[in-house]
Amino acid sequence: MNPKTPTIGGKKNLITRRSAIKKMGAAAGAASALTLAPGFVRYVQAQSSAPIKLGFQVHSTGIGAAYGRWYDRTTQAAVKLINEQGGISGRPIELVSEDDGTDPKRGAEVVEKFASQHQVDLVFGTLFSHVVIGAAPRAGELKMPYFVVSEGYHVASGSLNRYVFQPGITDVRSQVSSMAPWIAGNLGKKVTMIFPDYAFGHDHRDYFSAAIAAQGGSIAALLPIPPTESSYTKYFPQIPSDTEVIYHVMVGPGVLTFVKEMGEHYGSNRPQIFGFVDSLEAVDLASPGLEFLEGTYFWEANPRYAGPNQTAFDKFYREKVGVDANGASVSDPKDISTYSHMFGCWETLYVIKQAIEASGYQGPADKARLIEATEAMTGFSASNEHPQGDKLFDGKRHQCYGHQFISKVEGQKLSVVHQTSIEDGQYENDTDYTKQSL
Amino acid sequence: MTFLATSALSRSFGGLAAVANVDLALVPGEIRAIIGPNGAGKTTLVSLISGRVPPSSGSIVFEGDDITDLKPWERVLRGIVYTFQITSVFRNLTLGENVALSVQRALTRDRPIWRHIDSDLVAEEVKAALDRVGLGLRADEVAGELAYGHQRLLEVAMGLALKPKLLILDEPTQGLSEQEIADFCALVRIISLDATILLIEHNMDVVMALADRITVMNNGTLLAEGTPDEIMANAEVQCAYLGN
Amino acid sequence: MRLRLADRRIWGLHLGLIAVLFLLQFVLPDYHHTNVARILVLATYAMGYNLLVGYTGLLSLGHAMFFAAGLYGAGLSIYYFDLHPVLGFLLGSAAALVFAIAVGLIALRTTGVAFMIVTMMFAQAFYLATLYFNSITRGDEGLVLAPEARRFAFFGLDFDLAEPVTRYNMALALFVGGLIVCLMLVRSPVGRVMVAIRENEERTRMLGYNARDYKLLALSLSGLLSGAAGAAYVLLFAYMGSTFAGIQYSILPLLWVLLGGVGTVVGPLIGTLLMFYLIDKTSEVMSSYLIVVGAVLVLLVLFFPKGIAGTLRARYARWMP
Amino acid sequence: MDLGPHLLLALLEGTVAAFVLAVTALGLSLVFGVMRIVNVAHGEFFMLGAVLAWFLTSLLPEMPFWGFMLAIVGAPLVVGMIAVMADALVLRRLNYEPEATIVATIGLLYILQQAVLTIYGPDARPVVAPISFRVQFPWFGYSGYKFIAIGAAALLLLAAWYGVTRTKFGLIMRATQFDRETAQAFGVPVKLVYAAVFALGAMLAALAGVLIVPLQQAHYLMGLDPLLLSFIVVIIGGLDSLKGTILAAFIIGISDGIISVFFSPTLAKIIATLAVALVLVFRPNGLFGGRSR
Repeated sequence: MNPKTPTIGGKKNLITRRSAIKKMGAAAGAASALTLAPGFVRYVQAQSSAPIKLGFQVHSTGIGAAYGRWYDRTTQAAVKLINEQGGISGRPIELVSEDDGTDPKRGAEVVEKFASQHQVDLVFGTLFSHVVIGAAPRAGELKMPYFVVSEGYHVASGSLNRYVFQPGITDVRSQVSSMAPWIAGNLGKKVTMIFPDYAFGHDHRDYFSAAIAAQGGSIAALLPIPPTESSYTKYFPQIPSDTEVIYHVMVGPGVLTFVKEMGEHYGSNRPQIFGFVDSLEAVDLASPGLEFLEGTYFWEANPRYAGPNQTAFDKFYREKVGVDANGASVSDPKDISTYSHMFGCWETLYVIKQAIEASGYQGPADKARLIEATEAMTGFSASNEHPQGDKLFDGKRHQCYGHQFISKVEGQKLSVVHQTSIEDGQYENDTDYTKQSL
Repeated sequence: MTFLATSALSRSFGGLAAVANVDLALVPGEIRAIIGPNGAGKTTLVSLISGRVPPSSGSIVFEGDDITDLKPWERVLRGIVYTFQITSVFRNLTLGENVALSVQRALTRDRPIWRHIDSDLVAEEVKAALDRVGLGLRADEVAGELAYGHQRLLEVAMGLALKPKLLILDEPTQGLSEQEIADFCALVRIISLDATILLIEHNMDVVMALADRITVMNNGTLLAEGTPDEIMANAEVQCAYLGN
Repeated sequence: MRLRLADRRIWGLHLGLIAVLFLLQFVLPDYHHTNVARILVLATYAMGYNLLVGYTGLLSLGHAMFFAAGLYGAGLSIYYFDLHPVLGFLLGSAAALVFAIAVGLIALRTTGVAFMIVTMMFAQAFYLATLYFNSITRGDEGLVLAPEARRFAFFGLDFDLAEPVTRYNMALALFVGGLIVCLMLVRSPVGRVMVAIRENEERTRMLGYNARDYKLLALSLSGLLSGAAGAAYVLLFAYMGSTFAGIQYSILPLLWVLLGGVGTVVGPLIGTLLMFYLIDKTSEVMSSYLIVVGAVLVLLVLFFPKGIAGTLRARYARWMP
Repeated sequence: MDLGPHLLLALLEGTVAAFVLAVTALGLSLVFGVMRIVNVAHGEFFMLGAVLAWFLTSLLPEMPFWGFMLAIVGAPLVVGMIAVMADALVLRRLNYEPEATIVATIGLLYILQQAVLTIYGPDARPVVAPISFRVQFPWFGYSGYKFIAIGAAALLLLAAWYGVTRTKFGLIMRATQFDRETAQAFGVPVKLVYAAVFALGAMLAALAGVLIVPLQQAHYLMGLDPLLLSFIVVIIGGLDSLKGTILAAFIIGISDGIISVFFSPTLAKIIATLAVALVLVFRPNGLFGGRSR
């Protein structure tokens, strides 16, 4: 992923030199003015026709690469479209991409690079939660608006900072809470959970356990799988025989192995199986060995297969990104997308556009206004800009909440059987980022 | 009081007895030579005394203390110093640094090394030790670049700088020229004023010139012991070792 | 005390280096300002590593354990018990010291290849432990120190470690501290013994030194310095995660030290600086940028075993420590 | 599930792991035994085997069986050639000095891994098993291919045993292992033997990679786990002994299978790693053949 390096010619050097002079002066005396200097200088020079620079932090390599590829395609498509339609506040978007290797330390460095070398207006697109958590503090310190597309509960939980938003995808806590009533009502009440043994999986464990208990159900067993695991069969015997529903969620390069081995283990003689489609993102449902999934259920944030209820918005979005009706690339039907996550990039870009335009943002000096404008948002309606559907936005938690889907595997395709309401995923907490200083 | 005494000292490697039941006693201040054919166990014996090799059985007493179980460095601290048969100086360090290692050890015999050491004093003593072996002007040269004979002398200087009570010289004249051997013999005599010397040597001229007493080894055991004249006259030794 | 020529040169070189690093903060653009702060912390880690590999000749493949012990020791105590950052730093460093002594007592019975593997295995066990106890460490995902936890008063002065100027100078202070410790140590009688062990352990023993004790001392100091760097890392950059305990963080200091010059005091900084920017620049052109790590390692052992400072020393400046 | 079937499954899983591990570790053990070097890039040869298997099977998409046969012949050949090149370009120039070689093979690890990332990409890609069927036990089902993998690995181990103990090359190899200088004096082309052994070790790893890839997927980061496990096996088994290596592979494979079914797999790994470190420290004889230098 080549970042497009700044091409403002001699200006960049000028900035550097000026801020350097400022620094020397400041060091002699007023140390506190120091950090503001570069931003201030930039603001003075900002021109209304100059591009808005967006830093796109992408997992091109490492365990998040499959997601990264599709996040990139979605983002490129949205940026192209926005620029065709006149850009943001009349200014074109200049996208600067940097790979973070799905590594938290590198993630933090990438945020720094965006802030101080590329001097972007805003950073977005991070997915894996350990990378978000590694990079978010740097974003906060650099006062760099940081719009993640991670579905982790880390934003809404209040553990990050005022500069971090997740306006394009619902968090895990809300997702799993909204699944519990349907699972308890349709599949069974004794649930065994299989999940990755780190924070993302723990969010599933903690909030689903609570939600199913609230429905009068219970957890039969918890099977945490270490992140380094590459073989899963040995875990399946721990599933109690009186389990009514297996709840699985898996990520990383091992997902296909995981579902295949589950199929080999159970064959047709299985309990009800409910999975988060994370276990199948970028995986072809028609892969050999997955036949047993027939009749099982999946959570989807955005239905991979265009069904009878497909909205015009989804159709538009699908076409622009280059995804066919089966959720695969139009140029290669074997190249399956991460359809339930990548819409987040698209929608986030439109939230960014809306926030920039609403705040009258001109340059980095207006970042506070940009943050406040984003916090002032309350929701988005289903549209070409928000093809996944309506969403509420909680400005205190910096988190959006949308509809979720439950799909059944039928004829090696996923068809939607249920759509949750936004209220199904509501929960209480007292996160309020607006109390933090800017 | 005996200065150094071994009793029934033995060491075998595998099934092979390299040193068997050796009782050796040294008196302070003497120059004792150990001679014997190759494989007689001379180097193993001095390795046992210096602690490089642990004994299979037997004991070693030094200045009245049993030192059988002491580690080699503890024996060095007590004054037993070994110079290697195969030259074993620090090839990448300068002569001065090589000797400084000995000097600082001698200066800190009784206290932890991280306590202050007067660096001027170290420099002085390094110079003195190098001067004694005639390398005083070459302190800043790298040891590995020295001629072989000079490396042997450096080895001796390192031993000297440790202020030994018992200095074990393992074939010190090997590879030295005639003139160097003569100088070396003079040096050993001077050293022997302060220290007892245990010398393994093949060059019989050197042995005859230096040794107060000679111990003859064969097949890991002591064959004979006496003054140079007695040994020269000993028929058994003639037969086993000197041949003619 | 009179200063000999060599002493004057040595102090001149290193004081000059410190002065340059201090002045650099006034001219560096923001991005490089932060980078250099990070490099200074990592270079301190590399210096700690170098004490063991460069001056004592023991090649460890498990130093990530000490770095991470410092990182977690400081980070977790501050995160869970609101410890004062200075105390946290000391605690982290002490934790690394304890691990180093424990590993040393066991691993120093081996040498060479066995030592490399044993240290690697211990570090791997430590890494797995950071995953196993993820209810505390949050494993791969890691934990973040809140800004409030990094603001503190010390001797009447207020510090905010999120502040770039403070961060840079704290990193510099750490580096200078490490540099002075290394410089004093390697030029001291103890350092002389460490070098002697590297050159010829058997001979050193026969000069009256208990080589084990000195190796343990070297490993402990090395671990302590690595841990101090780890503790500083979490304080200055606010994040701790098990990535830092992974095998890659044992290999990186080896790479930095080899590139900069094994057994030189300034080498670790040179190596860390070059490698950091090499990786940074390569990552702009290709996604498989870690290939430069491999290529540099292979080229170094094949053609340039002394590294940069080592080669400079051999050619031009014998006096350099 | 009841204890009996539970154990059966653990045992089955352990056996599969053990056989594949034995093949991988055997390669590492041969290289260490004969050449006295630790090849840290060994896991990358395993990964290369898997990735090449993906590439070769995708040449014959309609014929999974023949595609797999192509992979099982082709992948080790290519990996063997890469190993010969690595030996000639890097290891020989270092004169197989143990510590320099470790550093160089760490470099090799990154080079191979990142080269695969560049060419093959970051995705995990599946390879269809040559023969796929499912064995239904009364309590659970099991992948039929896993039995095939066990059989193939067993054949490989037999072949390796025959090669080392019964052939002329095996004799030359053992002579070189016993005493390099003497072997050279007796006219053994040591350089050639080293190149061949290094290639052979790499090919064994690659074969293990080919065997495993229908069970997992080919991914550029998959080499680290087999590397660490092979280390564990080779150290516990004793480096000079093929028998020891294979025995240890079974102990580790099966106990890991059982421990991780009943306890935390991460805990099992921690215990195994610590055990290896302690074995290496306190029982080095037969592990690194006395002193390591």
